[in-house]
Amino acid sequence: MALMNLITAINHTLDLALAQDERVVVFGEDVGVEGGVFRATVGLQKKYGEERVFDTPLAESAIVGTAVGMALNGLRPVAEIQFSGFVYPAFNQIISHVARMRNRTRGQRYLPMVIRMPHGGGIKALEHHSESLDTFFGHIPGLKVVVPSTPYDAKGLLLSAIRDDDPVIFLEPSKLYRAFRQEVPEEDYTIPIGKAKVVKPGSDLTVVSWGAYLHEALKAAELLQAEGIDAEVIDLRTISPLDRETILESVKKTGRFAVVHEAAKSFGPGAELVALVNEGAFLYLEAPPLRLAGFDITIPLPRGEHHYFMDAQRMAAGLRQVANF
Amino acid sequence: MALMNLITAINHTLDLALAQDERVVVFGEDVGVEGGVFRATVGLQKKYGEERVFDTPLAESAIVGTAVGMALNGLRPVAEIQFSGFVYPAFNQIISHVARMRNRTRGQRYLPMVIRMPHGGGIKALEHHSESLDTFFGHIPGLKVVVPSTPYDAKGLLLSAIRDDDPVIFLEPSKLYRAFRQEVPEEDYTIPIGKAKVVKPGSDLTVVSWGAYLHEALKAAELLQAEGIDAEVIDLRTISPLDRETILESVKKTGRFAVVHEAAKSFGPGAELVALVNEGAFLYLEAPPLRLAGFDITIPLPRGEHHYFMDAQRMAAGLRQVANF
Amino acid sequence: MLIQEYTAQLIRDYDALSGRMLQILDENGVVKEPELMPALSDAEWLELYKTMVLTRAADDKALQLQRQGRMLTYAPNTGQEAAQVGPAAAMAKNDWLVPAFRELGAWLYRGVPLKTVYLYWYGNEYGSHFPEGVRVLPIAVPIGTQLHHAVGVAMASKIKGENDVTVAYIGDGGTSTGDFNEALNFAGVFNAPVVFIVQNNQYAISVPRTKQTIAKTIAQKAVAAGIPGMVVDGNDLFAMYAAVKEAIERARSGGGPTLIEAYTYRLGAHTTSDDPTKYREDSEVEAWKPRDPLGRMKAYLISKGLWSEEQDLALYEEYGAYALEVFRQVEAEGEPRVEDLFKYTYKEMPAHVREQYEEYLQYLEGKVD
Amino acid sequence: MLIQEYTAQLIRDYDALSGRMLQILDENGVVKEPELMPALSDAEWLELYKTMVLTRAADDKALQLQRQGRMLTYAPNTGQEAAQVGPAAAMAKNDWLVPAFRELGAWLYRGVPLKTVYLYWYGNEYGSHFPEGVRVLPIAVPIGTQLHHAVGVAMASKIKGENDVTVAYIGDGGTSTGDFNEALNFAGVFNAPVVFIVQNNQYAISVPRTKQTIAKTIAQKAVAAGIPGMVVDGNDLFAMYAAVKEAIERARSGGGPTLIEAYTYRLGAHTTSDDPTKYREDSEVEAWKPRDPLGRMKAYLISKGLWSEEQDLALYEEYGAYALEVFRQVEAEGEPRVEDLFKYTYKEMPAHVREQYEEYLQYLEGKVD
Ligand SMILES: Cc1ncc(C[n+]2csc(CCOP(=O)(O)OP(=O)(O)O)c2C)c(N)n1
Ligand SMILES: Cc1ncc(C[n+]2csc(CCOP(=O)(O)OP(=O)(O)O)c2C)c(N)n1
Ligand SMILES: [Mg+2]
Ligand SMILES: [Mg+2]
Repeated sequence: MALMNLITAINHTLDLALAQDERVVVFGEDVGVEGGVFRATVGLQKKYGEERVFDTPLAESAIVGTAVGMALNGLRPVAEIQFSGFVYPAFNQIISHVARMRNRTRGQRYLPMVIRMPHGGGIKALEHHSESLDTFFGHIPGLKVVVPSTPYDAKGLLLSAIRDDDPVIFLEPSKLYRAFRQEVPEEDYTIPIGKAKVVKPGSDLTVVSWGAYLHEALKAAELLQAEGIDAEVIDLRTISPLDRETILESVKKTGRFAVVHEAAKSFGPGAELVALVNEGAFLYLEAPPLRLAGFDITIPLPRGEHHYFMDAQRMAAGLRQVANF
Repeated sequence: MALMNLITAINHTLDLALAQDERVVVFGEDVGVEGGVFRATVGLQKKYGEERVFDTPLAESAIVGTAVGMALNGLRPVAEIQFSGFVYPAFNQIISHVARMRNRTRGQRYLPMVIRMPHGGGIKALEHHSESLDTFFGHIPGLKVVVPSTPYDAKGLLLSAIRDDDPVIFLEPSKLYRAFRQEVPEEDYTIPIGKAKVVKPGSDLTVVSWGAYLHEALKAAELLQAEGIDAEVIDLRTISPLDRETILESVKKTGRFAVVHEAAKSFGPGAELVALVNEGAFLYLEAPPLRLAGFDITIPLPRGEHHYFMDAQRMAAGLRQVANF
Repeated sequence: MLIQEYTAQLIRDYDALSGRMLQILDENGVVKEPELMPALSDAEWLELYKTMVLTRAADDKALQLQRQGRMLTYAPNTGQEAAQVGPAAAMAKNDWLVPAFRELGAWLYRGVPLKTVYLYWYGNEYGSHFPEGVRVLPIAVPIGTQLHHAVGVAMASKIKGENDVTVAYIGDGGTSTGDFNEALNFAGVFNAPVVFIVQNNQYAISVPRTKQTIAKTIAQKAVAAGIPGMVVDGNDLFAMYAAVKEAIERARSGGGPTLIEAYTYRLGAHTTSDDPTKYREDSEVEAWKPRDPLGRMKAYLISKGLWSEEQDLALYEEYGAYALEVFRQVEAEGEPRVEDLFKYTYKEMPAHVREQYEEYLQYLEGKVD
Repeated sequence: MLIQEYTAQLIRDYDALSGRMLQILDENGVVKEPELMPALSDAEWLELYKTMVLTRAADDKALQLQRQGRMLTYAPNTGQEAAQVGPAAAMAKNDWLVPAFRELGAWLYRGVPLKTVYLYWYGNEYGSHFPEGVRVLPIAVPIGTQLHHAVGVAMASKIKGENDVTVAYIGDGGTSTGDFNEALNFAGVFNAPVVFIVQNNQYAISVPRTKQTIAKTIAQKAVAAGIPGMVVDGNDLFAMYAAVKEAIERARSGGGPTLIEAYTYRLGAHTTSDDPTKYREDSEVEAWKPRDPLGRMKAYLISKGLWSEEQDLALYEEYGAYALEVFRQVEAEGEPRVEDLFKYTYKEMPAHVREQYEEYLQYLEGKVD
């Protein structure tokens, strides 16, 4: 066991995957010599050579598209996009090919590949460095979409992603990269994709969140606890496919539901969760399900971002309404 | 008045806009000499010259990006994307610039531009020619997103879009291009963006749809009517910003809600509508809101597409459940 | 081999800005540059020619069937057969072919069954499921995107220490995409063993080559990526074979990527949905007809006493009948199973997809009752 | 004007594949090619030099403030001032400037107030709101995207019959993007009056130019689009001015687009978040220092008796103090108003945005209570 933060956990996991499976290759902008602008790949090129860990020219469509080609020819590429706000040039590849190759060829060709990227904001970064793309990726059939919220989970989920025979979008909450450390076992373990986790059991209200917001949601639940409101907090972990069972079971128990996320509200990921709760637990609902979501505006530049990103207090204010409805 | 189908109505409207306002320019792949693969721009280059109506090289990012530049320098560009499945290369421009220029410059610079594209399927076309992008565009703050369902509406909405000082994504249901004709006045009129329309009043159940599915939904409502179920059918017309008032008013009256759309279900546009109904009319609901949506699979090639696209009968089967809940 | 040395030099010394076009067999079927003739036997050339005839016959049959309403959209290859069969024949057994969408001759030569191709245009996903061992990727409809796959496949070969080469296709219109620049540049930087072939058939739907770019040649676009580019007569089977063979061996021996512009002409429509009379003069088409790649190969073979007009006609008829027979099978078996629509979204069907599938099955059953 | 005729010829006759670099002022401040000297007065050159000094001083101050935790991320320009100020000065009053994100010298010369620039890096959207009449677009963070805007702006000028030219910037890393290819090709096809300037500062964050592309020069990438390209010493104010001036007049008179590679070096870090010692040798940086664009202009001006070391130091100090004063204003006024976050998503606030805004205001009020 070693104490790791999210970024060191990812570095350690990539190291493990490269060591275990020679089909694994890791690349992206500044990934090789520099070891990534967030240092996720630091030391890996030295260890595994320039053929397996390398810098690419500045071209996201090519980064993802060559990963497709490599996956088709027997490798298991792990591509890094420097920030989620720079993945848009690769959307054509992701939607048209990454998500479709298996179905297009009726199972003959498939893409064991991972696209990693820092995700979400709250780190006082430049424009486009704070974007949450849960809905975009979640809406594309054929992709799996994962968001870890702890170093421990990051390792287990990333190993699952790399071993998955389907393409996985791996969204790393940049705010958590260095937020805290946790004991992470050195040995191999995986966490299944598609399973949410009840992080704090409770009986009065179900709160679903993920990524950086999960931690604020937990703090909000603590605030509520002090007031006698016992919230159950679920870490979604996987955006797609959704773990309906865990969520519905919880809502059936609590009768109240809220989802808390960074992305803009309209047509955002919260809508899907509300719809899912409607479909699976409507008759159990004692209050209208609530979305505590980003405003429908562009994420502000650093001086204004504290207005956009929710803290535990603002979350608590919203959750209180659901509990007291 | 003249009888027009959707494509001739669009051609007529572009003609009108080009005649009225010399800042309007129309371009895209095969838009000039050929007049568009669907013939939306036929005859316009001859009439307005190669500087105002023109073919571009094969590059969607450039098509949208140059439209941004033109809009910044005083024109009102109307760009065509040949099929919605080919707009992905332009996503970076649309998300990073089209949607953000006004906010980025705190109102100093803005983009009066329209991006038109055929949308949705059911026309036995090749892969990527049948895609519904409602959610993608709806989720991006700063865009307006419009889907007409009749030639009459297409004209009024397109004129509004061209005159709007904000960028409008104009989604044209390709299945309707030649589906039917309607009387369309020759003179100028507009239909406001952001307003839904009650197409068939009813008291038992609210059905929201748009584009090609609207017509199937109307047929489904007829089937139900014969069984004594009186559905109210709303044509959403605008995906963003949503007309919450019209929808909520209807749901408050009927107590039952269903949304019917082509796009894949998960994280699809229907989720937003269900969430919106939850937020605004939860206590009025007598049945769980229903999403009748596309399967979470890639839209099949022509031989299988009839399984994907819903007909009135299948819609009616779903709606019946809501009505009889 | 002397010949290959010569062509090796040809590519290396080729001045991309010269605009010079490599031609070996002229329009009358006369070998103009005997020193450049690739060292295939008469029997081998005849084989390639037969694949060109099969391509033409299968095309013609597909168009006929489409007019009868039995085939859906179809993208014909007429006039471009040499630019397809030549490169395919220059490849080694394990080399990869990455198509755009208009390379019927290449697919057939590389082992994609005509039935599979017809199934694709018939509108069934099994049209992209190829026999085991056929190293051909499915058609890529979004223009330009396939070049990245080609570079990735080639990089993987290199990383794995295998010496397979990848041959990728794109059209003249496709060279305007961003992906074209990115892919060529990547290939250069990673010294990927890949050969890019642009079928410059002078049109992207209605947009003529001259309005697609003001570059004098498409080949000179290689200069941006720092890799060699070359214009080749795309209607000349010998030239296409020679140039691509050389580029492949160059790549295989670590020499890196090459861009080959196959200068050709789309004699037919863009697809069956297209009416070319709207955007080009008949006279232009007529002017290109004498340069037809089949005509000049036939003339060559006849002049060498290897072939006759009668044999030619008979072969075309035979292939036409064969194509029709193949298509009948497609018609008989071409409807997709409902299960297949759902089964391949992921390796395992996730719960929500399974539920949608089962609900739909129930609906279908109910409908039958 | 004789000089301009000469440079006109220079661009027209330039062989993009030669790799030759245009230099007028050498590293010691000596004019090597007097016939190419643009016809500006001493006073005018001094003015340009002062803008370079202001750029340097403002940069240094920003870095200092950033280290104090008062400024956020900042992208320094040190070493690239000539490649920024020269082109900006070569533009006519109504010409458009389309930045990437590292062109401080150009922005200042074109009338963007330093305060606005600081406000941007301070993290406030008003940093992209420029004074009326300043024809400069906001910084484009997604690499490559701005080139399309430049082409569109230029096309609009042409369509409207106005003869303004657009000057667009991008970095060496940016030339690998798909957008670079698309934009140059569009500009060629539409004969858009636009000049593309690549600040080739040898790095894209940690990736050196040699690993970005194997093209010998960046200028040769123009060949793909069929437009002229040229390598210019980016640390030579005279050469940058001369080449861009010529390219602009070429564009203005209907001659179409040009690509100028400004061969320069990023002496500082990529941004304040970056540590260049991780990926490059100090010795490399040291080797470039004598080629600094300010040093050689200073030497030139002193040699002409127009300037002195003392004046230089004083000016730098003065500008530093000015920059600090400007930054203090930014600190005082730089917090955004809540209203502004919501107000500019659309021309009119739609109901749902207004509701979110009002709910949030209520929440803020409640918090205060
Ligand atoms: C990204 C993208 N944009 C638009 C289209 C629609 N489209 C299909 S083929 C074609 C023209 C292609 O021209 P070219 O590359 O020259 O190939 P050719 O058809 O001549 O073989 C276009 C515009 C597409 N398939 N993909
Ligand atoms: C599309 C995109 N991908 C990645 C980034 C992250 N990024 C910011 S600057 C940069 C390097 C740019 O290099 P270059 O074009 O040479 O400009 P320079 O920084 O040297 O001025 C990268 C990769 C980005 N801004 N946009
Ligand atoms: Mg073509
Ligand atoms: Mg650089």
